[in-house]
Amino acid sequence: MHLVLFLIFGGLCVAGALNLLLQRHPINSALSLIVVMTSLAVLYLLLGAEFLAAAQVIVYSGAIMVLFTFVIMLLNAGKEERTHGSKAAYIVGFPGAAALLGILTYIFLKQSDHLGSAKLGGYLVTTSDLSRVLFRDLLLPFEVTSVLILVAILGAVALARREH
Amino acid sequence: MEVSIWIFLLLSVLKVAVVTVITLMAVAYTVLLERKLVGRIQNRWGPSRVGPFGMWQPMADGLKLFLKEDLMPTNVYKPLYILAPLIALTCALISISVVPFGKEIYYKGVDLFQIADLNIGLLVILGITSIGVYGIALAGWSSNNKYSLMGALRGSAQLISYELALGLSLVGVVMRAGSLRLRDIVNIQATHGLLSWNVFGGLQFVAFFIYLMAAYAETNRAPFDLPEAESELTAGYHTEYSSMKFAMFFMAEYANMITVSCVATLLFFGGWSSPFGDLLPAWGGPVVQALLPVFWFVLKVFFFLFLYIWVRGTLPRFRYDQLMRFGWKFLLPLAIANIIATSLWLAFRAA
Amino acid sequence: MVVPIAYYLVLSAILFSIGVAAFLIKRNIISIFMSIELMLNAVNLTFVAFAHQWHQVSGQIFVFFVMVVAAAEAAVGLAIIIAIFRTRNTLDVDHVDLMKL
Amino acid sequence: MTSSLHLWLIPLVPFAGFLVNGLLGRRFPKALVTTVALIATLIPFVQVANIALHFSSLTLPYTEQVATWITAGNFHADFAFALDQLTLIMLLVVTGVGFLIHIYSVGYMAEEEGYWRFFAYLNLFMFFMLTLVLAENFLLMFVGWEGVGLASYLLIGFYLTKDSAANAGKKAFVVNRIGDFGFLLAMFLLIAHFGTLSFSEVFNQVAQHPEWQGGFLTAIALFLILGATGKSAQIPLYVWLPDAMEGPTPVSALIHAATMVTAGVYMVVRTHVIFDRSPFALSTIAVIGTATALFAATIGLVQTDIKRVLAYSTVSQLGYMFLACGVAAYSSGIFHLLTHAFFKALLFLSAGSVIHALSGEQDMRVMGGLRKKIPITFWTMTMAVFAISGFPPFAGFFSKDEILYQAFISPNGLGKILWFIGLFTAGLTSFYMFRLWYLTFFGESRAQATTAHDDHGHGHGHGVHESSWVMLTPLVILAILSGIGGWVGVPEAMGGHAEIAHFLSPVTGAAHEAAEGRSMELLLAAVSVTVAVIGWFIAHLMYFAKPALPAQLASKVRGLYSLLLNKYWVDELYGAVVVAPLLLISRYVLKGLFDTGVITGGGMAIGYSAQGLGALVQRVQSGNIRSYAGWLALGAAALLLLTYVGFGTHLLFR
Repeated sequence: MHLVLFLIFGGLCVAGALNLLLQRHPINSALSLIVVMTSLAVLYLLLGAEFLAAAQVIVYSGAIMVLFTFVIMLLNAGKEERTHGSKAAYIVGFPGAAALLGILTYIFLKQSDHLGSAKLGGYLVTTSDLSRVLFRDLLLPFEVTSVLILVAILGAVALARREH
Repeated sequence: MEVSIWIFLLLSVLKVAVVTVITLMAVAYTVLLERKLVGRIQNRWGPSRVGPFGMWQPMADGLKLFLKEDLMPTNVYKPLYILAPLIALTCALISISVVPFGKEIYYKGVDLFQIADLNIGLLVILGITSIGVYGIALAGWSSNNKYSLMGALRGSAQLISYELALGLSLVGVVMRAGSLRLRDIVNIQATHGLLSWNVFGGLQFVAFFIYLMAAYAETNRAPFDLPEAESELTAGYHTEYSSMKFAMFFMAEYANMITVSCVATLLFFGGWSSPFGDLLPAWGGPVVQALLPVFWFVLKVFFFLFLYIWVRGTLPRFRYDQLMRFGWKFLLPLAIANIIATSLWLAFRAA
Repeated sequence: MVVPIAYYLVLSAILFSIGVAAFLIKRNIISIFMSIELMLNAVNLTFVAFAHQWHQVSGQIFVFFVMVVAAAEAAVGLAIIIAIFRTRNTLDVDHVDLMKL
Repeated sequence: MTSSLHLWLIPLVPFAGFLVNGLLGRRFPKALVTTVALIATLIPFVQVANIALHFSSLTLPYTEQVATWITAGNFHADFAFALDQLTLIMLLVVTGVGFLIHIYSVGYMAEEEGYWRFFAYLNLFMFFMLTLVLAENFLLMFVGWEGVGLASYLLIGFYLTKDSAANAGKKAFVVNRIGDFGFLLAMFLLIAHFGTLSFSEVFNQVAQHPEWQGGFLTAIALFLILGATGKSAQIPLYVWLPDAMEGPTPVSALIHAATMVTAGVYMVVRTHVIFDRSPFALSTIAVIGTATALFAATIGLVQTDIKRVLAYSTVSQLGYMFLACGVAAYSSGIFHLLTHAFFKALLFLSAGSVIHALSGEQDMRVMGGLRKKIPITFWTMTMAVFAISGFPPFAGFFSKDEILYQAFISPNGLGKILWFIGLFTAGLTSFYMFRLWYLTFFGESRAQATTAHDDHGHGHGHGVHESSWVMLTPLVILAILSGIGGWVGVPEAMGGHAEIAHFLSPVTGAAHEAAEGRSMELLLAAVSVTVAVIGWFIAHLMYFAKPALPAQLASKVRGLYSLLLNKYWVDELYGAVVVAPLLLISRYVLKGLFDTGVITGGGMAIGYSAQGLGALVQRVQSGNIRSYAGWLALGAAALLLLTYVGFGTHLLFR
């Protein structure tokens, strides 16, 4: 059951990511990204992080991706045109990405026997103990992030405002 | 009581089917109810021709919309044009799954009156409403029409800003219930009837009103229905839609209304608990006892729908900047104040 | 049935490398920005997987903070992209390679 | 009286004279400069004379510690002066002859413009020579050694305006420095082996270790010889002495006849303990001495400049002294040094008064017939010529004969050969001395009326006149000394009792008596006198009887004559062998190859490579975001690999 769900939503994730890669129009890649994020939310549920799944849906697909979609719609830049791109990106980049993938998968698979496994209800983090840690041990970082958000808002407003 | 997977699946499918049919029926008849009520408010009879007192009017509307020619304007961004209404309708319908209709009655280990019992039920509802924005945004953008784009942008902006107020207004209720699981929230309110409801006993009266206003804005209804206001932006984001896709948007809107009223009843009006608490004698068999809470729940939801239509008939429409200012400068601070008040009250009571 | 954590990690590795590849291939700034978001999500998945592996909440807390930062970054990033578009009215990365306008 | 003899006063007074004259001389009138210089030389002479009178009552060896100079670890050297028989004789010579030459130069240098400068340098020279002689350790001796070299450089180059004088001064200084280099190495070896430089300690250690033969002692001896040849102008390093004649004549008299050049001989005699232990070194000295004597004598035959002839005769006489030291007859070496100081100084001074008389003319071919015009100079010069040629009553005969005798009887195998060459050179010496004598004073005057092409332009061209009495009195005194000087060391064989040999025996060890006894000595003396007479007769024949003969002879042996005239082209040889390659190397190899090639080349290379590298790196900075992304990805992969390889191995996923 767990494996089936994992395979479905894992596949959905990878499909969405590839779609992001292959689509020419940014709106399509944005929507495929939303699919990736919601399937990730489900994966979080499988791993027992339910509040996080909800947060992922609300914050990522519900807010950030809306921002992206808005910007794409407003700027309406249309399809990507074929520009020369940079040789270095391909020569250096792809081997790098491939190496990255290769190394990580090699490590994870080699160590997989040490890694243990994930059962459906194996480790459930309720919102209460999540919030207990967040608001008692890590209160200061929490407040700092709120300041960060404030700064980000001001920055965004200042940047995006039309010069009058 | 370990339930085998197959039974669980079968029963779940059965439940989903039942709930969906009922919801769609409810949507249809809410449309009728609205047209009849608005008619009466405007001193005219509503639809009365089709069947006794216009009872078959929804069927007629559905049939009409279904058979209408599905116009597709030319350089419309086809894939999204088709996807948008689907997103809107699915989001509206999914949130019903989390709503508990009645008491926890297990039949072969499966809870009868709730499709999915999640201990973050409330968050799921919030998440799904935030996903709903895409339906409107994409509809407006893909129909390649300046008015629809403007309507979509305004609609989604309104949705996002009021989502904040909606979320914060619920915090008070959650604090009182101590859990996000909808059933716990209702059980907290069901102790002694009317008095323990959040609206009255839980002192969430202000929160209730903030929730109500935010909900109206979420569903683009009543005073906040600027995006699809006929007078300025023709039909807002779904101007280019016709027949079936238009019907989907229409149904999505009413489904959202129903969901919102269900949530309102659950959180503020004690869900399926009777106003008289357990004063009434428990007459009738187990079936009657099982169905009585459902009856109460439906009664309250009907009351909210009535309220919706009533407000739509009476209040004038907000201008866009008034709407935004009201949302951000009035509702949001009020919601935060409410949270602080409830937390102080709870702390005081706990001490 | 039981799913070894390694599968989750491999999945996140795949997502991450797709993110990097997208970062390299895509020419539209917004798409590149989205590939960054994808990479961040991949990392979040590893965090949650290890949190599950070691039965510790801190992994999830960290994901929470990553989300916050990602949100802030997205906001500011998009504002910058709008500013770029307004001044150079192109979103093609290869055309945006000079500090001077 | 063992009270302090204030030995330190002897060198210090001339130094004071130098300071006074040197610093204030410019503003002093000539008279004041003269008085200061003369007093500065008279006082040490009087003090030495006083010491000489009380010498018998002194406890020897008498050393006086003035101050410590260097204390480094267990090595220390200090300002210490020592006095023994050898030092006394040297002091007498230096101060005595020095004083006489000071008086002479008052007259000779009267018209020169650098008057005060000349006397300041002379006093400076006296200071350094006295320090050298009085020194109790090698280091202080080395100070004197260098100082004397410096003074000779200053005095040779006294006529600043003349290029030849300046070059001669430089040449003298450089060649001396080469010799000093050898002396320095010897000192290093001494420090290495004995750990100290003071004479008494070194000689005690050598005495205590009879088993030390040859080896490092020979090495030290050889280096000392190198130093001595540099200073006393022997075979390899004699080239500077003939050129040193550029300096004024009193300088040549004092430095290049009496005192400085003898420093080498004094050093060898002083350190004879080391030389006794290495027969090889002794034979080298003997060979070098004889070779130089013969070599210089042959060149002297054909020289036309009067001072050049005397210079070569000095070189050859020094060769004799070295021959004496070579055959371990140190006392006879010192005896010859003493007599040579008298008659060679006299020869130079009289040559000076001849030049003075001819207002600066030095070329003998232009002189002649001066016998009547400058009689006193003539008679003093005659006394000196007879002394140097070795005619019996005069000093030269006894000292030179003593050397030849010692050479003849010396156990060293080469003794007989050295004696024969010495004898032959004695003949040559008398020949070229009498040649000079005849050319200068006899025959008619060959001076063209006004071609006073003198080379140091102080001639006042109003006819030939006898020098003033200021110059003549030293000549007369020296003439007397040359006459009676020899009687100090008359050997037993001839009735005397060799006072000087016995006097020096504590320092130089007993002079070994020959087995053949007195008859052999008398026979050898007779042989040497006959050789001298033969020399005189040939010179008389060629330059008095038939003046045309020399020209014919010269034309017959054209090759030999030009060879001798050009001094065997030794200067040119040195130029080609040493100087030219050095210049070549420094100009082309060092400057050309190394300097421009390596240094500037290297600098430029670094500059260009930095630029090249910069250009390379700059290409990465293309401004294209995607290329940055590419590099980013590669970097991330590399980092990941690194961490895994670095730490991953022991990473445990529990």
